[in-house]
Amino acid sequence: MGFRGYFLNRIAIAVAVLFIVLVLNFLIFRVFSPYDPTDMIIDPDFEQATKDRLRAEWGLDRPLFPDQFVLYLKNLLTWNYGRQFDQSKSLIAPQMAWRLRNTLLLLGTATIGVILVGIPLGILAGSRRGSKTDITIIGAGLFTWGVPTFFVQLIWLFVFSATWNSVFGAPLIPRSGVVGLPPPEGLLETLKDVAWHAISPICTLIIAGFGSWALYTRNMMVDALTEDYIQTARAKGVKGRDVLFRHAFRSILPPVATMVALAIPGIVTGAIITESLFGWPGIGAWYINALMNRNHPVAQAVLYNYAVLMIGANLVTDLLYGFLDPRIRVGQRR
Amino acid sequence: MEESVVEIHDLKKYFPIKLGFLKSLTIKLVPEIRAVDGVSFKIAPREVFGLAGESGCGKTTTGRCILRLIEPTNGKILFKGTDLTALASDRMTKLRRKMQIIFQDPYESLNPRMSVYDIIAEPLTIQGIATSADQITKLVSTALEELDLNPPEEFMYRFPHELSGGQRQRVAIARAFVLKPEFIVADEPVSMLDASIRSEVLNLILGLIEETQCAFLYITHDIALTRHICNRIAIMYLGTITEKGPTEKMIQNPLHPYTEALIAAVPVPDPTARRTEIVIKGEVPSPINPPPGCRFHPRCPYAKQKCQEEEPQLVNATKDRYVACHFPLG
Amino acid sequence: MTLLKVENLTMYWEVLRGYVKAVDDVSFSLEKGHSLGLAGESGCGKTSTALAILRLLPYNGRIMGGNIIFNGEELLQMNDQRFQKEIRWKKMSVIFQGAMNALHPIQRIGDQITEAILLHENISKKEAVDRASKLLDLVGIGAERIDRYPHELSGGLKQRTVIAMALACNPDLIFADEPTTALDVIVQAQVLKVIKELQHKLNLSMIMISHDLAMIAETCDEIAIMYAGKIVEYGDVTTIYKKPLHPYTQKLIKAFPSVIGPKTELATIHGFPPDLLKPPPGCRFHPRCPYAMEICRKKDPQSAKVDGKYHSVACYLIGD
Amino acid sequence: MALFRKEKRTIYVRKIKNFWEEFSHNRIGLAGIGILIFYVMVAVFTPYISPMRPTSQEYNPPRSAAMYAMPEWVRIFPQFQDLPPSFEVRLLENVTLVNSTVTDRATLQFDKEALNITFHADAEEEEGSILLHLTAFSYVYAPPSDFKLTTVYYETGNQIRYEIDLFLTTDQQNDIWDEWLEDPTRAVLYTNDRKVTRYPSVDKKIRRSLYAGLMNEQLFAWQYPNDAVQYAFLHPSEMLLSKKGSYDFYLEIKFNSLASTSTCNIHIDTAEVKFFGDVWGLLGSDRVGHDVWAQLIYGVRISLIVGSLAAVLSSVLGISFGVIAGYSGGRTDQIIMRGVDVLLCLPVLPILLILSSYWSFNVYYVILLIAIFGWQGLSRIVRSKVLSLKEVPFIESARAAGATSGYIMTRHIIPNVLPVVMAAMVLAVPGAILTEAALSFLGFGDPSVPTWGRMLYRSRTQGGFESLAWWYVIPPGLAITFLCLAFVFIGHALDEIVNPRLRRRR
Repeated sequence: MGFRGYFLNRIAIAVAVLFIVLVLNFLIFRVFSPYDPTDMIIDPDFEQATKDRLRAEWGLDRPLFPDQFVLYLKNLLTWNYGRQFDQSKSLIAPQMAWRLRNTLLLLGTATIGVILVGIPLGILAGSRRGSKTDITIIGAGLFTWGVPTFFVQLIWLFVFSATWNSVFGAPLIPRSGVVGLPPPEGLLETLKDVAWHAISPICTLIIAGFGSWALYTRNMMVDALTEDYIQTARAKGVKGRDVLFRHAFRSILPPVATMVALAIPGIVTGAIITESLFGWPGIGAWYINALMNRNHPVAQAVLYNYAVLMIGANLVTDLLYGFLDPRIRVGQRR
Repeated sequence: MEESVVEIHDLKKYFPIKLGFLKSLTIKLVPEIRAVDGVSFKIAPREVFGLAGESGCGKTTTGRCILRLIEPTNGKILFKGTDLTALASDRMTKLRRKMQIIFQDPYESLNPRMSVYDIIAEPLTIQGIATSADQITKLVSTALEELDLNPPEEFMYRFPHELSGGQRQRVAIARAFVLKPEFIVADEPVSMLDASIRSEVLNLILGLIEETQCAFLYITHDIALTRHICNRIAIMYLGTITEKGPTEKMIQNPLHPYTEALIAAVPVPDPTARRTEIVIKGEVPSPINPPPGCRFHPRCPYAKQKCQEEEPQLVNATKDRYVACHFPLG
Repeated sequence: MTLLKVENLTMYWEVLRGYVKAVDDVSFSLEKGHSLGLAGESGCGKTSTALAILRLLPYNGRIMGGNIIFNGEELLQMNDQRFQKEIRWKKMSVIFQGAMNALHPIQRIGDQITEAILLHENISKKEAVDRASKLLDLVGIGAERIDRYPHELSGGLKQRTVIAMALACNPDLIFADEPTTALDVIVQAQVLKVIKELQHKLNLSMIMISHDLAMIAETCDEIAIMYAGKIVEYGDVTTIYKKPLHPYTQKLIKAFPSVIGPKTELATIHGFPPDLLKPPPGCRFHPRCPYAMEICRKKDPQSAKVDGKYHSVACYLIGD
Repeated sequence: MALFRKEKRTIYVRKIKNFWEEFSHNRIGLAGIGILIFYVMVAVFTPYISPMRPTSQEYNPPRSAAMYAMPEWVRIFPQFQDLPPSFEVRLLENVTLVNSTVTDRATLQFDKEALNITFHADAEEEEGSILLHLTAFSYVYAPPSDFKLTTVYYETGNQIRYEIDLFLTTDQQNDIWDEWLEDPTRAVLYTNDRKVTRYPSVDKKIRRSLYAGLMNEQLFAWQYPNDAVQYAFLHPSEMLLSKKGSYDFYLEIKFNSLASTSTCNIHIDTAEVKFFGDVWGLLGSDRVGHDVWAQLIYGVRISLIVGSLAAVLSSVLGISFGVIAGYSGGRTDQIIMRGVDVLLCLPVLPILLILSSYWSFNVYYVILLIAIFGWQGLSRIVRSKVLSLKEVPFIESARAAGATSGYIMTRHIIPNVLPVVMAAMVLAVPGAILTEAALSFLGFGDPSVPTWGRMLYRSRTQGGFESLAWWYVIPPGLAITFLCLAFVFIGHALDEIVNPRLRRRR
């Protein structure tokens, strides 16, 4: 089984997993839910006829299988999602696109930031094993591993928003949103404003998140540096930095890539809290809102997008693994 | 000749190749690794039978199949007349007290979480041979004493990592012999040991074989050492036996070209020895698609047309020697 | 001409409980074009000796004393940069044991060889690649396999790759550390043949480190038998094999079986090698020696020249 | 048997000793153990460390302090020196009669608990008044932000119209009183004006409370004695006690009979002023004036239970599935591992959020769910370890001795898998704690238990930030952090011990 076979195999598994997730996502909101979404809009004591009209409008009057399920599948697979279960009954898709973009902007940047901070620190620590640098990085890494992300964010808000406000009369950091109000004119100004709004959540995510990356990379490096082929490289006269990057780090690149996939669930969790704390209009904050208001199609759509994100990330790392590690063949890994 | 303890007839073991999720749906004929492909031999009590060959020739798989640690694909394994392949698992479990195995690597064959006492006592408790603790302790002590691990109390309560390689291997041997088995498979029992320790361990094994009258299957890649242990040896190549016979005769006068090459490749601890240099080219081919005809023909210096077409059978060459070659050496 | 002269080299491993006396007062010398076998059981200090000479000791290896003179130059005085640039791999290189681990698992073998060349010589990448292909041909892998990854090669070919890599800069001296362990007999013979041919063709000097006396007998001119960190007997191969003087050497040689000649009893040496953290006083072999005398328990025997150019033994049974 | 047991015991004692020997060299690990022991001690001695119990749904104690009162010890800083603590003034302790116009008509009985006044009128339109001095107290703090005055009384009588005034006087020159009060010498706390005409008696106890706290700022109407209602948006409690000095409480009762013979009996059995301090306890108070220290200390138990139970459960699941998948192989393995793939693609927190938005969850359900969604990673590690263990000769050796699969799994595989996954198991604890905290922090946790996540949730949503109530924001976060750190440290140490390559160089 060559590389192509491996490739196809992984895709087949990903598709199967996606289907199961789709079914679960349907069941959890349509079958297990003990609530009638119409109750959130219409007073429970209201006329049944009005309620029924609303249910019909949302397509809840039709049988679960196959009608609702087929519609649900069609909506999600076409990234169309249907209408919200709220007063406005507006389409989900346009807002989803906007919010998904915001979320990806925030979390993508934060993830890259975490990697850019964590991995070099890990390499540094691993290469100077036992030194003060190593111990400091391990200590910092362990500390940030233990501290909850939302606590870092609370402290951040406490200092730069609340305390700053009471001392200087206005908070240092923006309270919410992607851009200020009114939105600034011009592309450059807009970008600057977005960056200003994003910097707090991103910084806190990096502070709270780099530790596990640094520790993981450090342990992998320490492990890799004891390998015989590193001794070979040193004996050949490869210089210190090249030994670290071209030999040791190169060999741990595949598992580090896997770690990216394993980090996705944590990022998703982080998104929900970060977005609601910093008032960032992404899908995480939307999700919480939708849950509270029994706005099921929105919650379903968000959950579906999370799952797609995770399956996609898993798939990409699997393929990346195959690309980075020529030894990869089915059955040889994990 | 005495009645044999173990008889193997036409033993075969094919491993299916693991396929991916997609391919397993599409492909019909699953390719196989022919690890053991028709092997037959007998071992008598007190006899040490050697199975020699390069790695991947199927000698280890043969050993495992005989003890049914791997289910053989085909063939008969007669243990004192009972066919093991047809045996139900509970009866097999009972029979296991009569057959044991010793592994190559003393670092991996002992459970690092168990004390020496537990390791040696384990077969006794599983087989329900000794029930009282005193009885077990006594049997364990005797087993340790028999392997020169004196005084046994000193070794009994240690963990494997507190022993040297030689001591560990002795513990592994003590465990195999504690049940007083009638048949033992030893998979390279001394190849990980240093030369100065090796011969003492071998002597202990030989003494125990003499004492328990068991049949002994000695699996090895070290032809030179078989001279000192084995009464008879069989040489395996790509899952088949190429030559079989008394050790001394085979080493002095090999009949199969492969045996000859194998012996010629063994380094000799004598700088003045004049030797014929036969270094065959290439490496062992894949057992997934073994070469047609004689499996050795692509590497054989004497190969002829017939060797490519027809697979030679293991036939009686002289009185007690068998060879699978169309043109045996003289 | 003496290529390498090691005098009273002492190297200890620093561990929590003290020093492991891995190499203790070891001396030998090697003529250009000759090959020396360092033989002994595992843990006797043979690999440590090589690592000390090549400056590849891990963090806790401490050279406690001695001289290493290579081409008339004292290596222990040389600074690291110069040693790395001009000596190691350029003048003396090493064939590591366990080829499957000595090669980087996800780099092409060609790149690994070229890297070694480019680090030491000022030539273009293309020239380096050319030389790498030639080397691969020389060791019998074939230049066409230059783009292979190690996992695509068999054990024998990997070992040949390691040899080719060691030869990358035309060194004067090669350390071969158990170059054929974990290889099958026939492959082992093939690899040994390659080594012997190269030695002959390139007039290489070699230090072969092995526990297998049979292998050393086939490849080396001289042999040093080590036991527990010390050289107990040293001399040319024929003398040592034919007339061993030290009780350990005598027993060890007889412990190796042979496929030729009449079948002989295998010698046994009772007991186990000592813990080098606390080596026995006096001669380190005395607890296992059948001829041990009172003095052996008290005083460490010094290596003394016996007849001939090289032959020397450290034992009270020999000499005055 | 005796010998057997004794020797066995020594083996295990030695094993543990060796392990401890190894562990005790690891400073980070020791620090972790130290922190953990501290937390466990706190959990064991919770009632002794915090005499107060925290709030929960079932148990809602009276508040102890003003909203977001600072910790008591901040008074060592000069700027907070004057902040008032919580204290109580009992008004009936020392009652004296100041003036009575009707000494012959009225009888007065008072002891420390109660005050009983009877007025008997013989003629219509007969009037009388009694002025009682209740308590004098000196107030030496900054103006309080919150106090509560409570009186409980009942009266019986007929045909008597009476009026009760409770008022405060001070000896200080007080400009605020000057400006705001009609009679700057007395601040009337309340006036009760009852016109009793027909009905003979009311036996019901009447509880009257006066809140003068911040939370009532908008609702509090300052009522002048002359019935003209004016609204003072001045902080009432600050106004009343705007100056340090001594204050006196007076009670004045005026009677006016409507018939010739009429009797009125007024019984006051509680009269007290409770000052809710602006400093309170070790860690101040929360939005509703509850003790933060109690919530923090009781949170230890919950977090330890959540973390350890969820980790144990998920470890059991992870190890069982991993061992079964790895050891059985084939179809079982495929099914389990694909299940793991699916579960890994479901993000834990969002699912927990859905389920707890459907059913309001007990904390044990939360633990169960965390465990159900938390075993997949572990089972992968276990499985791969089992796969490699399966090939190790000692397993085959046991099989050759006749061991069954169950025996091999329990006696050989699990003991050898455990040390490898020990670190992962320990690290599952902070994972579970953090997940529960995140759930509570979003307001979805079990509302009946005091958890640190919930404290943080309240601090964020109930104005803790605006009040800069750092004692409500920081301690719960630090408590979570250090508890997680303890496990992270121990996990790291175990990782170093079990994985020989990471072992510290010696």
